[in-house]
Amino acid sequence: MKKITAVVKPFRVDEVKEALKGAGVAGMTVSEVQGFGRQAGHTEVYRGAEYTVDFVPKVKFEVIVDDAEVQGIVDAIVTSAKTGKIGDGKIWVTSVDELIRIRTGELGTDAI
Amino acid sequence: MKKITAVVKPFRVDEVKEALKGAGVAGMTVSEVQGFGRQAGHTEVYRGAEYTVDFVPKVKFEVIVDDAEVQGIVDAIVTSAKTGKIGDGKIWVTSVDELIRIRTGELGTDAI
Amino acid sequence: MKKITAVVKPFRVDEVKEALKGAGVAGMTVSEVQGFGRQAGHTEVYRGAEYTVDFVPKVKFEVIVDDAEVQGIVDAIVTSAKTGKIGDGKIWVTSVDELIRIRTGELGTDAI
Amino acid sequence: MDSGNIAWVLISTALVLFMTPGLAFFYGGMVRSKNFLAMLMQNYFAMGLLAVLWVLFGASIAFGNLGDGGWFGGFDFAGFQDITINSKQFAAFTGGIPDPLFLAFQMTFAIITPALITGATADRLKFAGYAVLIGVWLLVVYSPVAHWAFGGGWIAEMGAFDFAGGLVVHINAGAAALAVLLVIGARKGHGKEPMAPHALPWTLLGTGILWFGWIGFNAGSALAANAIAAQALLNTIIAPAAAMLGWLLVEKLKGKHVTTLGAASGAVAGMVAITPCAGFVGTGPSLIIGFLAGIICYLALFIKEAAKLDDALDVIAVHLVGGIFGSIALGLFADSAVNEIIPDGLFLGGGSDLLVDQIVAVAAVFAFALVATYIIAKAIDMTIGLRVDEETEDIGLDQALHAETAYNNL
Amino acid sequence: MDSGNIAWVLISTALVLFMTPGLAFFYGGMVRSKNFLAMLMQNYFAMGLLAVLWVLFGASIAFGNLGDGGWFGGFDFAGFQDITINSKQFAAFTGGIPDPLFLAFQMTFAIITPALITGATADRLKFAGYAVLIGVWLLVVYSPVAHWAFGGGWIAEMGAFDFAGGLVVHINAGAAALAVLLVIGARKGHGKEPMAPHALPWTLLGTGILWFGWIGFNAGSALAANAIAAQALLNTIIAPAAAMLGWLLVEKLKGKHVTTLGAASGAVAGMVAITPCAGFVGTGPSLIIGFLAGIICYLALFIKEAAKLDDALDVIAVHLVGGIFGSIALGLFADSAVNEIIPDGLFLGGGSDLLVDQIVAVAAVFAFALVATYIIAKAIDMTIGLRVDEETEDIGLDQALHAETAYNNL
Amino acid sequence: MDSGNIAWVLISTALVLFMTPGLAFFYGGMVRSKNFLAMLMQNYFAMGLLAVLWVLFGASIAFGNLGDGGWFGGFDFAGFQDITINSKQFAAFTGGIPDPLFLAFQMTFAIITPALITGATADRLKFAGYAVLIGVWLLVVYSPVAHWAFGGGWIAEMGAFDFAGGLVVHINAGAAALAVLLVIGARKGHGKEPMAPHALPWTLLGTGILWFGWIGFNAGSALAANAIAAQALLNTIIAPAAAMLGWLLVEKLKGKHVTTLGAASGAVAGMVAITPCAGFVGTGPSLIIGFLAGIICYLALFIKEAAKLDDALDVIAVHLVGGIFGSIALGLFADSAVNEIIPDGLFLGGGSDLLVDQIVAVAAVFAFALVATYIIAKAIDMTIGLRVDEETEDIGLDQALHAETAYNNL
Ligand SMILES: Nc1ncnc2c1ncn2[C@@H]1O[C@H](COP(=O)(O)OP(=O)(O)O)[C@@H](O)[C@H]1O
Ligand SMILES: Nc1ncnc2c1ncn2[C@@H]1O[C@H](COP(=O)(O)OP(=O)(O)O)[C@@H](O)[C@H]1O
Ligand SMILES: Nc1ncnc2c1ncn2[C@@H]1O[C@H](COP(=O)(O)OP(=O)(O)O)[C@@H](O)[C@H]1O
Repeated sequence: MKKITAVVKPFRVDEVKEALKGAGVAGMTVSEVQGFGRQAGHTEVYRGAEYTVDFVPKVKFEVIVDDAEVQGIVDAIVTSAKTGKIGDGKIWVTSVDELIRIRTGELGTDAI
Repeated sequence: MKKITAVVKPFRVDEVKEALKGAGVAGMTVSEVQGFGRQAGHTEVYRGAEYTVDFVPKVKFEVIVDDAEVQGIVDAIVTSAKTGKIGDGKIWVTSVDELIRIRTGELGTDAI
Repeated sequence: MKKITAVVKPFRVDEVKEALKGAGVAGMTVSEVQGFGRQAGHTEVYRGAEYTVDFVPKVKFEVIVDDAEVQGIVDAIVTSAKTGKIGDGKIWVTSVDELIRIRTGELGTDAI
Repeated sequence: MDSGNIAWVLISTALVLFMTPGLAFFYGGMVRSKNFLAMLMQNYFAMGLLAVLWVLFGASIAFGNLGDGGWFGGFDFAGFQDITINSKQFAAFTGGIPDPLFLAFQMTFAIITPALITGATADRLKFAGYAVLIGVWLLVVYSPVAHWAFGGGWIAEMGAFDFAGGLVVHINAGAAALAVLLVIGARKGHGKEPMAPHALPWTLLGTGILWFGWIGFNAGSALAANAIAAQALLNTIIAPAAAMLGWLLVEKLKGKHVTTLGAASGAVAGMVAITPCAGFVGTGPSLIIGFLAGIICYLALFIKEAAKLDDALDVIAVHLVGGIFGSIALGLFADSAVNEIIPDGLFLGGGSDLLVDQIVAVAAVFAFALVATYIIAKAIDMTIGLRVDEETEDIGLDQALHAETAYNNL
Repeated sequence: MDSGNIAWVLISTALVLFMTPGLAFFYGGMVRSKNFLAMLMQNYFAMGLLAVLWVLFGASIAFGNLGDGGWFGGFDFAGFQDITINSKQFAAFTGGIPDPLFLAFQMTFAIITPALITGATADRLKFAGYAVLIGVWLLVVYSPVAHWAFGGGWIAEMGAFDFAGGLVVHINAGAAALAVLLVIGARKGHGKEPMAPHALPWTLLGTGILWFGWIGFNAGSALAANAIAAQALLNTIIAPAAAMLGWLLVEKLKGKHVTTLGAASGAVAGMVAITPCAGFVGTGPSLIIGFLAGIICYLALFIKEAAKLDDALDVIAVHLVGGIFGSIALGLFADSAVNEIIPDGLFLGGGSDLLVDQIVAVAAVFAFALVATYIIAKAIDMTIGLRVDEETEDIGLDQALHAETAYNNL
Repeated sequence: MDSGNIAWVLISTALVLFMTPGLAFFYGGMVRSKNFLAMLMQNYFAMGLLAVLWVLFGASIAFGNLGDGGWFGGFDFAGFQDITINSKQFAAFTGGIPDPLFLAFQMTFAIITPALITGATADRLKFAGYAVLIGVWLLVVYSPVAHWAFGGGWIAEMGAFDFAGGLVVHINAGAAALAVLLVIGARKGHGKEPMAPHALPWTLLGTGILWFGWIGFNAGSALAANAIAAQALLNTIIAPAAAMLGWLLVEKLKGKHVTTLGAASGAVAGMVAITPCAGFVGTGPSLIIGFLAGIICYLALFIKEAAKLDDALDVIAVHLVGGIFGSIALGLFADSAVNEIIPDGLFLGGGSDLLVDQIVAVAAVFAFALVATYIIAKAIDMTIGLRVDEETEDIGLDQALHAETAYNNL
């Protein structure tokens, strides 16, 4: 099994979620994060003083999938998250040794 | 070393934490996440309009442990997090190449 | 590629970010977490009742880097995050199978 | 000069002033967090800009040529010329409170009315366009309409009544909101994304402040600390209360849940509907008007669906419909025993004269505000622009327009 | 009719109305975030339901048969029958403010008193059960007790005093809270999980609003803008101030930390304790009563431990104990030089008569409210149910009961 | 005794009391979240401690020896001795409102003035040191200065004026803030880390409360519900409004963005500047004073840069500079037609006498407050300590000092 992690722009969350559902994903875990990257941070103003905020709000998706499905899901995320502008985010894939469904104790791909 | 990640129901946080302590875990990192899965989201009402909230609040535990301890800790989480109802969450196990304790520079299992 | 995850004290966030930039890191993803560990939690008071808060606010950095850069970056984090007091946090390194830049579809180290 | 009356109008002015921050939070809790500060900004900025414009021109347009039965108050009092602590320009009309106080009290109405529009247009107004919009609107729409009904203009002369602003405030702002919506269109993602309120506690706080301030709005409009003010105050508590019950009842009948936002919305609907009636109707009618307002404004939520309008925070259902309902209800329930200046309404045996006048006034204000605002909004949209671009909408107005973020936890 | 007095009672009514939103946030900040909206809902809903019920029956039960020395005001004024802007049903009693104003002022007390109970029962009340509870309670407990003490009933005739509601509001609600707790039991997880306040800033905001509104509550109870109101206002600032110091002092002596919640709780304890005394005691006694209230209410926190009651937000320690302390302290510190209608208390050389009357009144209100509320709550619990099921408690009331979430950041 | 005047001062007292919670949130929204509760605590604690100290000594120091043209009011009224509901110690001076009311009204000024300092010293004060600081400061600095200007002391006798506290409140607190900054130094990380406001909505809420309360502050200072109060109220709306526009204009000219915090800061700058002038100047001058205050206070932000002072929330730019500007502007715009007790200012043909007196008074209050506060702060710092250690600053004051956390979501 693999874990696909995607960091995307917040206003794309709905699209990405729908795309994942469309790609047959049965579950995912999402969290708010702050990103730093090529996308320059923005300037904020505090009583006349300008300062740069390096971190940009992003949303992180984590999806555990069967090895066979990785490519399709990555593609689904790319398609739904892409605006073409800097800061669209990253996807990374890592290996998962074991997965357990707490409710049933099922293991491995059965637990997905 | 392995990293055990568990996504559980928020009102089980205390039980899981105590179970982890009980299982001899010396440290863990916890965060708020939103989950999507078999557990249907709930309906919210906004001025007469009903809409489905797909995401359900969950809490994510991350614990790095020695390989030998994985099974015991997974069991401890399962026991403490299980309500038997859909949405109890997942546990997944991944491999950790290296661990460093920032304070001392200790490496590997010494750093746990 | 490797993913370096670091859990550090919140008031070190700026230092760590600058150290990472200094070490040539082009991107990172950051989130708020709660830590439990050797650093005892603190006592809070609620209308005369004292209770222990086990979790301590921490900030988590995730950085994906080329294998060759791991050591330098770990060192940069250690240096910038270290106060020498308990609770300075951990760094762990895991393997990344694949990385995709959503905007361009670039893969692997090109996507970093 | 009666010090008790002055004390009451002084504090009422403060109360109505406080309503605009209340409105800011009432609305602000319902928008997405990336647009929260922009909503607050629009409302607070109304306090800055409109107070100044009121002194310069608005007050004169509204209350010059007092009681002329006409359309426009002129510029005699522009810049508060001839308004001093000893002047008596409005004494006959106001029962003797000092001129600066009367105009200050009215100023607070002139501030909150344009601000009401921001609920409809949430999340997509350009700041500069908004600033021009409310400035022009104050002078071209609000102040004339205030003259018609509050300043003894043609509506007052015709025989229609408006105790504290059913016509001048709620229908006026509601129709304006509708007009601006026709110009700017829907939020990006409207109908596809849920756009849930980001933090209802702010909305509830705003509701509490609004209710509190509305006592000054309605009971203060008696311009005296007397029994009419007392009745207006009572009505301003019980009509919103009954409206809350009405709204929640429909919620319960329709779905499974009664909601916090429903309680808040119902209460505000009741405040709106009782506004034109507050010092003109008795206790029983107040309960009825309130209760019906809660039901009617709830049902009016369907209008935006039907008309495919993205009235983000339901200014049409609550202010336009609530204001129309209250203004017409006055034709039914007006009670000369409560206030001798008004004839009895239809249900109190006074015949349909008042009712007809009320309907004419409602139609006139609605039509005028709709058309005039549409022209103003369209002109702004075609010149400096009234709506932000897509990228700004994506990022959020707070960061893009104001270089600020509402919540900074890291 | 004195316009200054009317102005003061008008604004005092608005101030007390504003206290219920204040209370909602005072409590709301202390609950867990999953139950925040439900707490707000309970309090705002009280404004809706109880205002209407007050008009329909409550006011008549409380203030009918004024000064009869009896138990129940009857239904003569049900639906505000015979209460008009010109009626003088209460004029002799109120010093001449309009009848609708007097009943509106009292209405705001009738709203907040049942709402006080929600602090004890936080996080576990079924909404329907709650609605019935406060509705019935208003008519069966609050209004009669208000008659006894405020409406010239037997307590007043006996010679006990209650300036603004030590008996009628705080002991009454406190005893009711205790009774409801006996019926519904503890929150799931009580004693095991910490259940820390989810956001104290809301609690502090609520404290500020409460303190502000309490000026109207206490000084407004003079029903006139006179020197007694002035003294009541002064006392309502300094007693809470001294109580804050008292509470923080004990905190400091007991532990290492003085807390924000301690400052807020101490201040509220002082407000409670000075309520029955506000227009009856001088400046020095106010400081003493406040300071002692801060200490006593802090120490009273142990009661819930001892009695194994899950009084979630300490209604017993603050309102019940604070109300008892204040009501009895009046028997000690009452000062006929401050207010000629009261005899001197024990410490001012007036003997123990007043003190005894105060104690009898305290005991009677406590016992009646406890028993009557227990019966009501038990009956509701056995029929439609007063407490949610475990799953609802786990998920949180906001989502389960109201289909809403307080904070939506994603 | 005029009930209308009493009603107005009663409610004004409540309004000013409410300002301190408002200030707490105005400041609290700007600090980092780990220090939010500590900021609230400092402000609420001021309500506790200073109310009590005012009764014990402060009021007597300020208003004893009324009109003596001197420096110190003495201890005749310590503990409110001889202040009763019937006493007439201040009647000639106050126009007849009850003594306890006058001192209660003034108490609310004595509470908020020391609290203003907390904006400068945010995020680094030891709580015990702070408590001693404001307690001593009240008695040694505030109360004497209040005597000089409000209590008929030497400043009043000299012929300088201060309607509601330009000298006594804003310059006084601003100079004190500067002095304390010289003792405690900058926040850890100042100039390196951004330290963005953690949640501006609280700041905006605080702004709304402050503006609302400021009506009582300024118009209440007329001590009567009359036309002067009316003008003061009007000025307290329009000067902040114009100041908001002034501040935002400079923002726009300097950068690209107008900010929510700018709107709030500008408004507060206008409130500060109009405070000494409120009941002494006409409508036009108010607009001018406000507009200039917005610009000047914005430009004064550079002072802290230049002087390398970490004035965290800009007490110097807003209160010190705003207070100086307003106090001097009074010498230019004072209008005897608005208030006969003041001579015309320079621009109204009254010559430079008043202007010179105003400048002397400004200089005297500034110098005295600076020096006296420096000595007090230094003494505290050298004994019990005024500043927390580095670790406390890192962790945050909330947890370290008060064992509490503002937001608990887990
Ligand atoms: N090396 C990295 N490790 C972890 N996260 C990264 C890394 N680089 C970028 N990110 C995440 O991806 C987001 C987008 O990256 P950015 O460089 O701004 O744009 P793009 O992906 O379009 O080149 C960042 O905000 C950050 O959250
Ligand atoms: N494939 C997945 N990848 C990542 N997280 C998942 C996945 N499936 C489920 N989850 C997480 O586990 C939670 C519970 O899953 P769900 O399917 O609702 O119930 P159950 O685990 O009982 O079958 C989800 O809310 C989500 O956070
Ligand atoms: N085994 C672990 N797995 C995951 N995170 C851990 C683990 N041990 C510690 N942590 C994280 O590291 C932080 C610091 O650990 P702690 O034991 O308190 O101090 P130190 O690292 O100085 O020994 C913790 O707050 C927690 O977030």
